[in-house]
Amino acid sequence: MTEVPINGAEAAEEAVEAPPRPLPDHPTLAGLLEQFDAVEWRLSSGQDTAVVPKSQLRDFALAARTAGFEMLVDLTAVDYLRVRKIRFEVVVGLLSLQHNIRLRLRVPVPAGEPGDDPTVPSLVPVYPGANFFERETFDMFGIIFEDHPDLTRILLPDDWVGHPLRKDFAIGAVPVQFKSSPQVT
Amino acid sequence: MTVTVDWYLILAAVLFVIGAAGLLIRRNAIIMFMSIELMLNAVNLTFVSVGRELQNLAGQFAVFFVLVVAAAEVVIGLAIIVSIFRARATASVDELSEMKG
Amino acid sequence: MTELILFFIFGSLALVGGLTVVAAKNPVHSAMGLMLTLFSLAVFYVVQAAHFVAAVQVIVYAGAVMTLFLFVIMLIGVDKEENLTENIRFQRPLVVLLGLSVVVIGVVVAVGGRFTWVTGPAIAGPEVNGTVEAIGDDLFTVWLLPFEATSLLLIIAAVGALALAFYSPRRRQRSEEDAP
Amino acid sequence: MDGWDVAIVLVKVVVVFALLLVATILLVWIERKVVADMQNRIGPERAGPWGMLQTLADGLKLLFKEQIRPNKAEVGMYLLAPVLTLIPAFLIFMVVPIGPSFTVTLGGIEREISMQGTDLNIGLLFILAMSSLAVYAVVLAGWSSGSKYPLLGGVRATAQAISYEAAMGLALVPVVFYAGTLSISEIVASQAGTWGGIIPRWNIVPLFVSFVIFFISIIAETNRAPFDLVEAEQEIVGGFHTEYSGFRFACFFLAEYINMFNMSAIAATLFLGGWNGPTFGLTGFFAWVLPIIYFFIKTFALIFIFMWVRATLPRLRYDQLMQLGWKRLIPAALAWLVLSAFVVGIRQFGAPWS
Amino acid sequence: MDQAVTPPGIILTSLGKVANWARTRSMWPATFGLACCAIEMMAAGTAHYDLARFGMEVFRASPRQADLMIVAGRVSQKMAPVLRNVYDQMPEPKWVISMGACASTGGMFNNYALVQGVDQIVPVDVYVPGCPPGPQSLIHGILTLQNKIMSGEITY
Amino acid sequence: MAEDTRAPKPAREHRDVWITAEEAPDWMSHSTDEGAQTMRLDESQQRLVEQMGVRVADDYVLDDQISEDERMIINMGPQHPSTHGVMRLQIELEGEIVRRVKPIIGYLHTGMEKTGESLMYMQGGTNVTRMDYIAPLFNELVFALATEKLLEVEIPPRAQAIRILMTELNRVASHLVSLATQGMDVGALSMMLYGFRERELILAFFEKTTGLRMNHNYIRAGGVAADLPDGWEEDIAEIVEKIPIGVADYEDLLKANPIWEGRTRGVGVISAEECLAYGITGPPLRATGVDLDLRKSQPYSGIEQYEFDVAVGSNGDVYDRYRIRVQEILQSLRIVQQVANRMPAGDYRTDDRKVTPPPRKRIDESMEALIHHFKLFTEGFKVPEGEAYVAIESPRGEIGCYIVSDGSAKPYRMHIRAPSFANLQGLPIMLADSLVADSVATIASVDAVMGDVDR
Amino acid sequence: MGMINDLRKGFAVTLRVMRKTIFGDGLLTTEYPKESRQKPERFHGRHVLNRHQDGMEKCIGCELCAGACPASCIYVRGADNPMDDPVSPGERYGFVYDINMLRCIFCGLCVEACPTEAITMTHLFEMSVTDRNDAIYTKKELLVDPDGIPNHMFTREQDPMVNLSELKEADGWMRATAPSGRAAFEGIPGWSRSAGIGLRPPERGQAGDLPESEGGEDD
Repeated sequence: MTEVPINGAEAAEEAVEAPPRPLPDHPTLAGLLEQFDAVEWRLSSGQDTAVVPKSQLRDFALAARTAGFEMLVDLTAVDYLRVRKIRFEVVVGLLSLQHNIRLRLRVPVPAGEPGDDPTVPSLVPVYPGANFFERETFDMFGIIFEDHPDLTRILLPDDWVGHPLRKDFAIGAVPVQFKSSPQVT
Repeated sequence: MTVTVDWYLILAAVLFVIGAAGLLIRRNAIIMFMSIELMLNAVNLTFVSVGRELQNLAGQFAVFFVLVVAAAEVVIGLAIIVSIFRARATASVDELSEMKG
Repeated sequence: MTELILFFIFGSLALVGGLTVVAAKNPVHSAMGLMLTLFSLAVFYVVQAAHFVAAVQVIVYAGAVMTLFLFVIMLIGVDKEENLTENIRFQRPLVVLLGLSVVVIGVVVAVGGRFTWVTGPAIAGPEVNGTVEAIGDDLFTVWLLPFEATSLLLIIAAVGALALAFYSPRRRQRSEEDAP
Repeated sequence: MDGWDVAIVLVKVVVVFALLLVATILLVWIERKVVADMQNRIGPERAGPWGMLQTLADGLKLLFKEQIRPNKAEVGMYLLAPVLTLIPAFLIFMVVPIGPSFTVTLGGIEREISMQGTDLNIGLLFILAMSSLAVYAVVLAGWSSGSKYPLLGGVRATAQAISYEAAMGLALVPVVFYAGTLSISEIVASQAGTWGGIIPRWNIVPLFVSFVIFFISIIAETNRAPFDLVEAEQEIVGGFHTEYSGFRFACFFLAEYINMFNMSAIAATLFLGGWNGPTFGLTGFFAWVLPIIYFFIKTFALIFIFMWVRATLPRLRYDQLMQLGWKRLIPAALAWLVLSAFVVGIRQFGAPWS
Repeated sequence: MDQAVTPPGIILTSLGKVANWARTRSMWPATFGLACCAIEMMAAGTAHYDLARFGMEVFRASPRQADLMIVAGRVSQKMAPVLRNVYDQMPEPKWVISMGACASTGGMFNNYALVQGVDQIVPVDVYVPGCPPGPQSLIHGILTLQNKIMSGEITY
Repeated sequence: MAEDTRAPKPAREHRDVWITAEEAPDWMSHSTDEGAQTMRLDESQQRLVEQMGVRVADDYVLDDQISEDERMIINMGPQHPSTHGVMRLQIELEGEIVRRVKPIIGYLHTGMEKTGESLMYMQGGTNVTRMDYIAPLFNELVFALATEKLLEVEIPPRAQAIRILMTELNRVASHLVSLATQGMDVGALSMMLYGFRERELILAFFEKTTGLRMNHNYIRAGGVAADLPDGWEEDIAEIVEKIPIGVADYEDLLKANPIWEGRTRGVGVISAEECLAYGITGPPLRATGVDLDLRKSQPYSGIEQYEFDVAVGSNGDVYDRYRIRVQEILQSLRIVQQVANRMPAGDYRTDDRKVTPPPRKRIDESMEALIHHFKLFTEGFKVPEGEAYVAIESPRGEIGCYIVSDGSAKPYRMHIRAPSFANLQGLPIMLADSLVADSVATIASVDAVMGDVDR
Repeated sequence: MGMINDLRKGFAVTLRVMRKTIFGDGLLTTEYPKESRQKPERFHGRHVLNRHQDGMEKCIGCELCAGACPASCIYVRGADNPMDDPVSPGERYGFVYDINMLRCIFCGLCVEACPTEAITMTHLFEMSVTDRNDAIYTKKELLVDPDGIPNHMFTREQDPMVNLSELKEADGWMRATAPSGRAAFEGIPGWSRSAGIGLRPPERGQAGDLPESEGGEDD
């Protein structure tokens, strides 16, 4: 259970350095991955995962769609604040109906300089269904999806400040009211 | 004091004038249409009043025919207004007088 | 006496309605003014024993014509103020002048001379009552030709309205709203 | 025209007014009970015995509520509309006879008093005229509220009124053919008796198609389901009365139910023989009161159909409503009109070939 | 609310009783369903529980005609202004039932997104605990509110 | 669905999702009123179009410009009787015709993913179950499955059978609500009450089993919270017997009713390609003829042992979605019947001490058990590092759970892929050029649960 | 005419339901204030704090319930038992016990967590209050009377909705969760007597016979 090292800042480099490039058994997947040298394949909890550099994301997605992954089922992000060097990771779930396989794309997204938002190319031109998911991810993590047609807040009010699912965003709990406790309001 | 036919005729005349004035002043096609209706109705009133004065039903028949004509006119007129509006987005006759588009 | 009271009440209402038609800025107010006038006229018809005409007046005007007016006003949303500047010079003074002169003529005719411009003889009839029977009898005998002519006119109007409704300046996928 | 006549007229007006109010109170309760029964429920039961005072509670509550007037509203029209909706509703019932006339001696003169507000010789036309006025309140309410959903409701109301007015009028013409009169009381009188002692001489038997068209039209006229597009809650919130609150809303509520009662009463009068029915050889008071009971039974039977339809059918769409009106009902009514004209003509003047 | 009502005369008192009677017998809720509780609110209107018995099946879509706002579900920060708006649109007298844990206090979602108690936005008359409260619990809340109204002064 | 004589596919111009740059029409540049965001392509997007030769039908593209006067923009919701919760639709109307639609969501945003990060896996069920509150057990199941995938624990067959039994019953209940609300939105008053009438049977069974009518927290990592109650066989038999009778009532009320057909056939049409492109799953996708059902294609919890058919439509309209729901009710009952017939004996929770608290009887007897009990309920069980995504077929489509664990007792990141969220993206396509009344029917047929959408 | 037949079917449904409602068994409504729907045994109602048979409180102030609560709606403070007049059999007892019922989501985790079955859930569901402070239950409201009857502040004496004496018996949810997944423990009531008086028979369960020995395989 260590193929996805999370605790440890060296994880990213380690992943890149693995010399013999492993490829999945499934011919479609293997064919898809062979086109991209920089994309690394892993098996994570039994599921095919491709770590895609963000520069190649859109090309890879286009190739994946051509290879038979018709549907983008999920797109979200994880904030590895103080856990990894590269702070964010955008996670994309693809589903192929014809091959009945799933593929997960993991796109490391650096946090960028202070005052600068992390960016990643939008997948909307390839998978229109990414629209809402990317808006949600933007809303929750503040990751800018370049070339998204309408990148605005989707769940939170338009005038909201902050991105709640970032790890440095406090949950914002209020004390629970009790009669006998010192926190009586 | 009894109400004679003249009273009705004067009333009808005034209504007719109001209608005519509206037709001349306003340029919203729908209101102009309404003014026409007003004028027609003023005429109808004279028909009925004079008909009663002359003990003749013919006045009332005339009213029927005027009514029918008015209805037909309204149907066509409003249809035209709607068509024009769809094309030009205005109901002002002044703007329609220009033959553009 | 009753007729006098009714005349003054509904006469003034009719005038108010008529003025509203012309003066109101909002077309819906105009339409309501016209409704008032039409209703007052219907009362006059009742007073003058033209019951059938009165009923038809209400049914046709209130039931169809004015509803259609309102529908169009709301449909194309022209219930906003229009531009009332004059395009023809002295348009409005001229109109007022013209109108006043007609009214003056009317008053002169009525008050001044009892001008006997109605020359036809009074057709003998014990009671000219606008009952359905009386009207029906004449309408389908004496007045048959005009009756047929107006029916033809109505059909032409209906066909014309249909043609206008189905014609549209651009392709549209549904035209149900134009149906009436 | 003496004092007694005036008194009789006044009494009639008051009676009609009271009758309609009581009928409404019952009607709302019955409707809620019937619909509840059709859905395995009990329905109102807390206000008064078996919940019969439910309508009263609703009305009182609305009376005591704050009246909100939206800022954007056209004040005059906004205030006028609820009143306007009640006037035709109350007037229409004036021409409906609810029973046979009776004679009393008042002021030394024996007077025959008809159980009818007034017997107009153009009663049918009066009904058409009044029902065509009813739409104005709706349209004005929708327009004057100054917001968008009511406006949509108003526009729908106009289109609906125009479409179904025509079908309704056309469906009534064969009735006039058969009765040979426009007077409501004479139409009722023409339906007395039976064919062969079994089938009542009601207009519904020869004019069933007319009845169906008329009934569909009056459902649309009264804006009841499945033609309640004007106030379709799921689509345009409350339609024309979205912005009305308190007693002004109660007026619309009241008018809707009065109209339903009126229209059912008219349908019963024109097609189901009005107050006609077997008297079982009774005389005197019973012979007088029995027809009134018949009248109300017929009316409430039709009202039950109103409710049944409401509980069963989905709502039509706007364009389907238009199509049903213009492409089905009006042609059908016209064809039926021509057919019955032929039949009546042959009965009156003999067949053209003979 | 009105100064003139106190001290209540006999007529006013009985008028108040009549008014309160009418109000409790005909309390039209606004359809203000938000989340899980809304489903239970709908269930309360259906055959097994039948809010119609209290004259309450008339769920009004337009707040202008509603007497009672049942805040059924969690109120998010984004929804809060809308909720207040709907409340303001309701005519007096009006009541609010805070149905369920989320509406009353935010429930288990003690976080940034929810209003921690709808009573921060609108005055609440009755709180119904539960997550979601069953239809019967809701009806109990309604009965509590009816008792409150009946024992209260007549208000305009 | 084979017995249906299909109406011809409604005439409707085919809008390909991927339009090449050459044939792309002019983008609509109409700004809507308050709160609206611009819907037009900006400069960079235009560049993108040229690069990729691909463009996105973000929403409906008008064939020509229409005067502004004729347009009316109405806000449906967030408090509208037929938006099923608190969705807001900005609708551009031309007369009664809907020209463009923009769904605006977030009015029920509850911050559940954030809350999930602060709750232990053991408590997490209470959190996720409140997302899709009409089908809560599916949320719990997918969360439990994802946790179990990381934990790598064996689930006893009885627990799996109970899970299938409960979730399939929940599917029936959810579809009943959907049918009921759809009936109400189209104006069939009684349908509303009838749907809830049958649902109450299932809820009574749920209450008997889990103690709660909704939001059960019943399916947990390691199994289920409690065994089925005594007499469950009779209850299941009653449910399986009575619900088809109710369904027959609905069929009589609606199936062939000309008004219902008129209101639903050819309404809210979406094509299979559009569905796939927008990630739409569940009944809206199956209504277009794609037989994607994760119960068949990627079975979970041993559902592959049971026989059932996947209901598929062909037109992708509201009517097909309604038919599919009716069919799925019957198919789910078929599964329920099979599960009940061969319910295995054994445990309803895994024997793994890591996950499951010790039996109560042992607490009194053994000090270790007591300490174990204390540890589990104070610290929770630790889940190994890793990430997992599990998807199952909820009544609304694919519901997925993505969990990242850092080895502690609380998830590092918990994300639910909500089916309603993705399905909502299809609304602008389905509603384009429909009437206002159609939009109501269509929204109901998509059956988006706002708790699921906004989370 | 097919259309008319299709319509007729729909009308038949509503009429049939109406007939069944009026004359048959179609009426489904329970008239709640007069009668209550039967609550299932496992119903998650409001909580009570139980006593032992001798009147001692079961709560030992361990705060497991507070820790397990996802909504953090329980506030417990334990204190050492007074030597002369012990409140609970153990060393400590629940000195303060508050539940904010408006936060509570009735998930039952506290009941599962409690090692002594001190806190259980009843069938009481009538908890509506007009003041939110009334919804914060303290030990006074939660603790059952010495005879085991819950202190129900909303009981109407004339028509109690819930059979209060039934509440003296063990909580259904406790029994449901009791064996915690060991088939071997099925059918064994693994808790002490609730509220000091009642003890319900175990559920029939699927395992059938009671196992001879329950020790050995665990811990």
